[in-house]
Amino acid sequence: MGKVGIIGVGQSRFVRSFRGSIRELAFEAFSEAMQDAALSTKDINASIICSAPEYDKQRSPSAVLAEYFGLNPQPTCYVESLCSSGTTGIRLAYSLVQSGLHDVVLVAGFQKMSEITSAESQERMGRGADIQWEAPFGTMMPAYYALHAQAHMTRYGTTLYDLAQIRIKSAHYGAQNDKAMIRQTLTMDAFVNPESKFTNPIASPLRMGDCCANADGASCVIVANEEKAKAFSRKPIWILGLGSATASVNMAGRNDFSGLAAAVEAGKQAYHMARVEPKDIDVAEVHDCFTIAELMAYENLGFAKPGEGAALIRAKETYAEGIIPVNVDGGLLSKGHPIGATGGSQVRTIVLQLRGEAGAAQVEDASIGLVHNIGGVGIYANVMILGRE
Amino acid sequence: MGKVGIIGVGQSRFVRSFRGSIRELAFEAFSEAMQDAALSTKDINASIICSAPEYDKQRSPSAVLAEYFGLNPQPTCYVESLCSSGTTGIRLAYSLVQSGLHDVVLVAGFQKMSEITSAESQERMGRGADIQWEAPFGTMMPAYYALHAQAHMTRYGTTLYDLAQIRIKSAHYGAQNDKAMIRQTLTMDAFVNPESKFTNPIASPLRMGDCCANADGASCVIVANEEKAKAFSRKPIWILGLGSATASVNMAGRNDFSGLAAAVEAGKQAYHMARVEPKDIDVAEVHDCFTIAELMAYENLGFAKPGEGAALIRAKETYAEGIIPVNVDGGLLSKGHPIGATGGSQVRTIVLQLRGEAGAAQVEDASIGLVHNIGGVGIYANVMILGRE
Amino acid sequence: MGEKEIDNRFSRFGTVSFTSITKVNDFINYLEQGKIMGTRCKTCGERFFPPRADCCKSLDGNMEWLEVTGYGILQTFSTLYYAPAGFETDLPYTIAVVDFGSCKVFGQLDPAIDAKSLQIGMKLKIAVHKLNEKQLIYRFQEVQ
Amino acid sequence: MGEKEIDNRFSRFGTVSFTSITKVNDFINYLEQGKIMGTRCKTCGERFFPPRADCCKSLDGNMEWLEVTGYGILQTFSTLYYAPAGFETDLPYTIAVVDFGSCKVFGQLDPAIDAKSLQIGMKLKIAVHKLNEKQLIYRFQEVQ
Ligand SMILES: [Zn+2]
Ligand SMILES: [Zn+2]
Repeated sequence: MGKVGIIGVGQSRFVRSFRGSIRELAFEAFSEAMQDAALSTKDINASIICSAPEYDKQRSPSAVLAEYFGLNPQPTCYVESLCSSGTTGIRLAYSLVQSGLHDVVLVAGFQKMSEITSAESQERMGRGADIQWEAPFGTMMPAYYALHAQAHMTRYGTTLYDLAQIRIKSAHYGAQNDKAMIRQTLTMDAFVNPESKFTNPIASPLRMGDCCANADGASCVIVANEEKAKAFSRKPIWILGLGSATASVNMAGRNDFSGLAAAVEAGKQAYHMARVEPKDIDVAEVHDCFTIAELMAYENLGFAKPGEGAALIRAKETYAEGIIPVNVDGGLLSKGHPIGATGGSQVRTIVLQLRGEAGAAQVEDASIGLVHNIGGVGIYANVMILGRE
Repeated sequence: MGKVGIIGVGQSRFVRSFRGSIRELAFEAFSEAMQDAALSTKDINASIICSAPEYDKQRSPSAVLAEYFGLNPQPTCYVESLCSSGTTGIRLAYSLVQSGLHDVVLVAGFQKMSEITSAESQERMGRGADIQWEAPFGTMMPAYYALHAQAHMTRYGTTLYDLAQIRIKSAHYGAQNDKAMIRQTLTMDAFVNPESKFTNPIASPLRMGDCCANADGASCVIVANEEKAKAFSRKPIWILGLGSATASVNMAGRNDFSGLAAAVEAGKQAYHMARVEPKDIDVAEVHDCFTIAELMAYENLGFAKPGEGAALIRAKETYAEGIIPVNVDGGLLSKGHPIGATGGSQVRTIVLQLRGEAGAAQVEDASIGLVHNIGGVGIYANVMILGRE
Repeated sequence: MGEKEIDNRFSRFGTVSFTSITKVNDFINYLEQGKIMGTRCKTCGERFFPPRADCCKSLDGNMEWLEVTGYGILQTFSTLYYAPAGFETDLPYTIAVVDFGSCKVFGQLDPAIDAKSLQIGMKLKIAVHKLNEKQLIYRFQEVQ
Repeated sequence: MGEKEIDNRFSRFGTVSFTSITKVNDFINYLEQGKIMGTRCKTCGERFFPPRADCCKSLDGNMEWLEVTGYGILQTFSTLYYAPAGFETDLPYTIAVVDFGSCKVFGQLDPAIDAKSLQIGMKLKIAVHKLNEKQLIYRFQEVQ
């Protein structure tokens, strides 16, 4: 089989509250990706639309977006795996291209939570877990990650100070990213000063500074087979490895809370398919919806041994100059987390890095990159490895 | 590339109101398909879950179902294209297998609308169309198909009598299908007697007898690559052709209302890929959410020329003994229409027909079959051609 | 286009609007002036109805407003006897597609038109209708 | 399992239940009797908590009920300071996972336990708690 390449990427600015409809929001990413790839709508053979469900009012948004993008009569559909919807869409686009059904497939992810009321969004969050066995206890995403943080701290001695270091790195790079929602740098003072909002408890041991914020945003990634990728693009970035796995929705079905088993499994698959090892990765985007999520990713992806993730951030080895730069675009913690757009934004960052177009945060001579995108608390996990060659 | 086969099919009974949760409903179809294929959960490499959005309370149902099916840590995701979600899932399963990412992929579709209130379902139906430009006028699915019925009648002289003949055929076969929701035969009296509920106006010119009913139900289809299909199955049924297309959500974007342009386009693609013609089809399942939908399908798929669909049903040529048997399992009009389960149920019927296991409605020596599954009023269209060889 | 802090003008469109924020919110102001407006791409000349803020051909948002005027031809129609939530008291009402040449328009018919008199191919015009002090809509009307 | 026309017993589970109809509705009756029950597949012997009506190994629904008893070990926990809709007045509250050997159980902690005294690895027991005349839940309690 031939290779599959990424030939265009686009992203809207991530903002608290977008001043337009979902189709207008998604168009910002769509038009940027189409211009990046220098394509017109007739070059797109199919589209896939990704978002988390019920955070806006339009049912079956894929048809509405495809029409607004001018992509009729090409097929489209909606794909969802919570916060990992974007990379699930790209995985399916890879398979549509590699199977021979299509030459060029466009994947657009979006989220616009700002148009539903706060009460509506609280109600929907309550239905993100297993509604039969866990929602009746009053669960929320921060609490699920907090269960894992508690276990990691107890088992390995990880501290709130370690977690704060991850947020400080995020803020450093978020300040350089003109598409990020939060662009202010932070110092440790924000995490030790009891007056600071970042120390407000959310779900113990996690505090406000450990949590990402909702955002409105959109992303777009265009995938093509080898022939089209070479014809359309000067610098196609190739999909070298794909891994995808799940874990039980119910916490009662899990054996260990100090890591995400689905991320470990997805990572293994991706490394195997790409025939590379963790040490070969030059730059990574990991799913840092919470600081503990990034720390677990270091260990689950093999950048550090289990329990040694804290040492990696303490030594600043995940900064752009370190041995394994992670989230040097600011990550979800600074960019914001427009759920369906998140995976595509991560892939965009790695594509720009591998092309050498990442600006201030460019990692020198990056040739192999990794994307780690998680849905729920490791319910879904996608790992993707991209390369210049 | 090798072939891709269907090695297991299952379906729950379609009922007005299922007495269990969505996971328990989906399990009925899952266990039947797994037993049909004689597989255990370790043989399934990935799953795809299909339903129409917001008709039940569980957000991100794919993870909940995969866990209940015992399919962790294999990947899963949710796929949606309204009423054609099931065949969109199967199309993606084909691509996952053909791309080499997986050997065996399970596709489960379900719908359980009975647990939300009638007011909630009315509200959701109002958000199925374009919420910006059409929902403010008070649109519903019967009215969208009625716009097409009106245009077909005016252009070609099609009558309510012709449409009633389609429902009578449906009732004839529904009575033989022990998984159908509506199992009573009908005569023309039900459509001429003003006392009959079937003559109640819904959206002119369509009457109650022209409309299918909501149902709770689930279906399951297991797809495998050629090697696994031959290893696991005595009678694999091969996917010979796949077509998929879209049309504008907004009626203002359409040129013709006497047919569904997306169905024509999807049909062309499927015939081309399978290298067969309409006359080669031995048995077909078409998306008869309304009688006019089946009539348009005859024409859009090339079983009749444009305007000659009525003649086909008048001559009873779409009965099992006719030149092109259509919906000889009772179709949506008699089985009921549990949206996400519908496409898988159609595929199951054709697989049983091609295996020679269709019971009373068996079409003699059927070797090539077709499935036509539509989302919205031709917003999405999937056509699939299956064969014994 | 709008300048207020939260510009939710579009919530005023139709009997029930699920959309409140859009880059084409000015559509509502035109309705208030009795005008039904589409947009045209200044880059490539493509006309859009419903109006859009973005052109999928030019991949930009360089749009101007353009009024839907004159007479249209009825393409198809249906009278509803069941309705989604919020429209129950309007029943029965008739929806239709009308072709104005440069664009087609989807909407409701003026309830004053006898549904029995409707024929595909007949001429209709379009006009703004105030549903109440807040909500605005457009309807197709008979040509005298 | 249930015999009533519409058996919506499961709507009684927890502070807010989005599920009302399930084949394991008898779980609620056991809660009323003070018992927290899982299921076991009579075909293959597999134990399930939460209880299931169907066995994914045997592909059938040949289940029997089995009580969760004895002491469990705290696996992990978190105290929430923000809550989804319906739980606002319960704040703060603590959720936890406890391992009972033959199964693990997710739930809330008895608010009488001082969250500061919690340690992963400590022993806890489980008991039914009536939230009000209708709603039932289970909670983890201190072992004296
Ligand atoms: Zn233009
Ligand atoms: Zn068993």
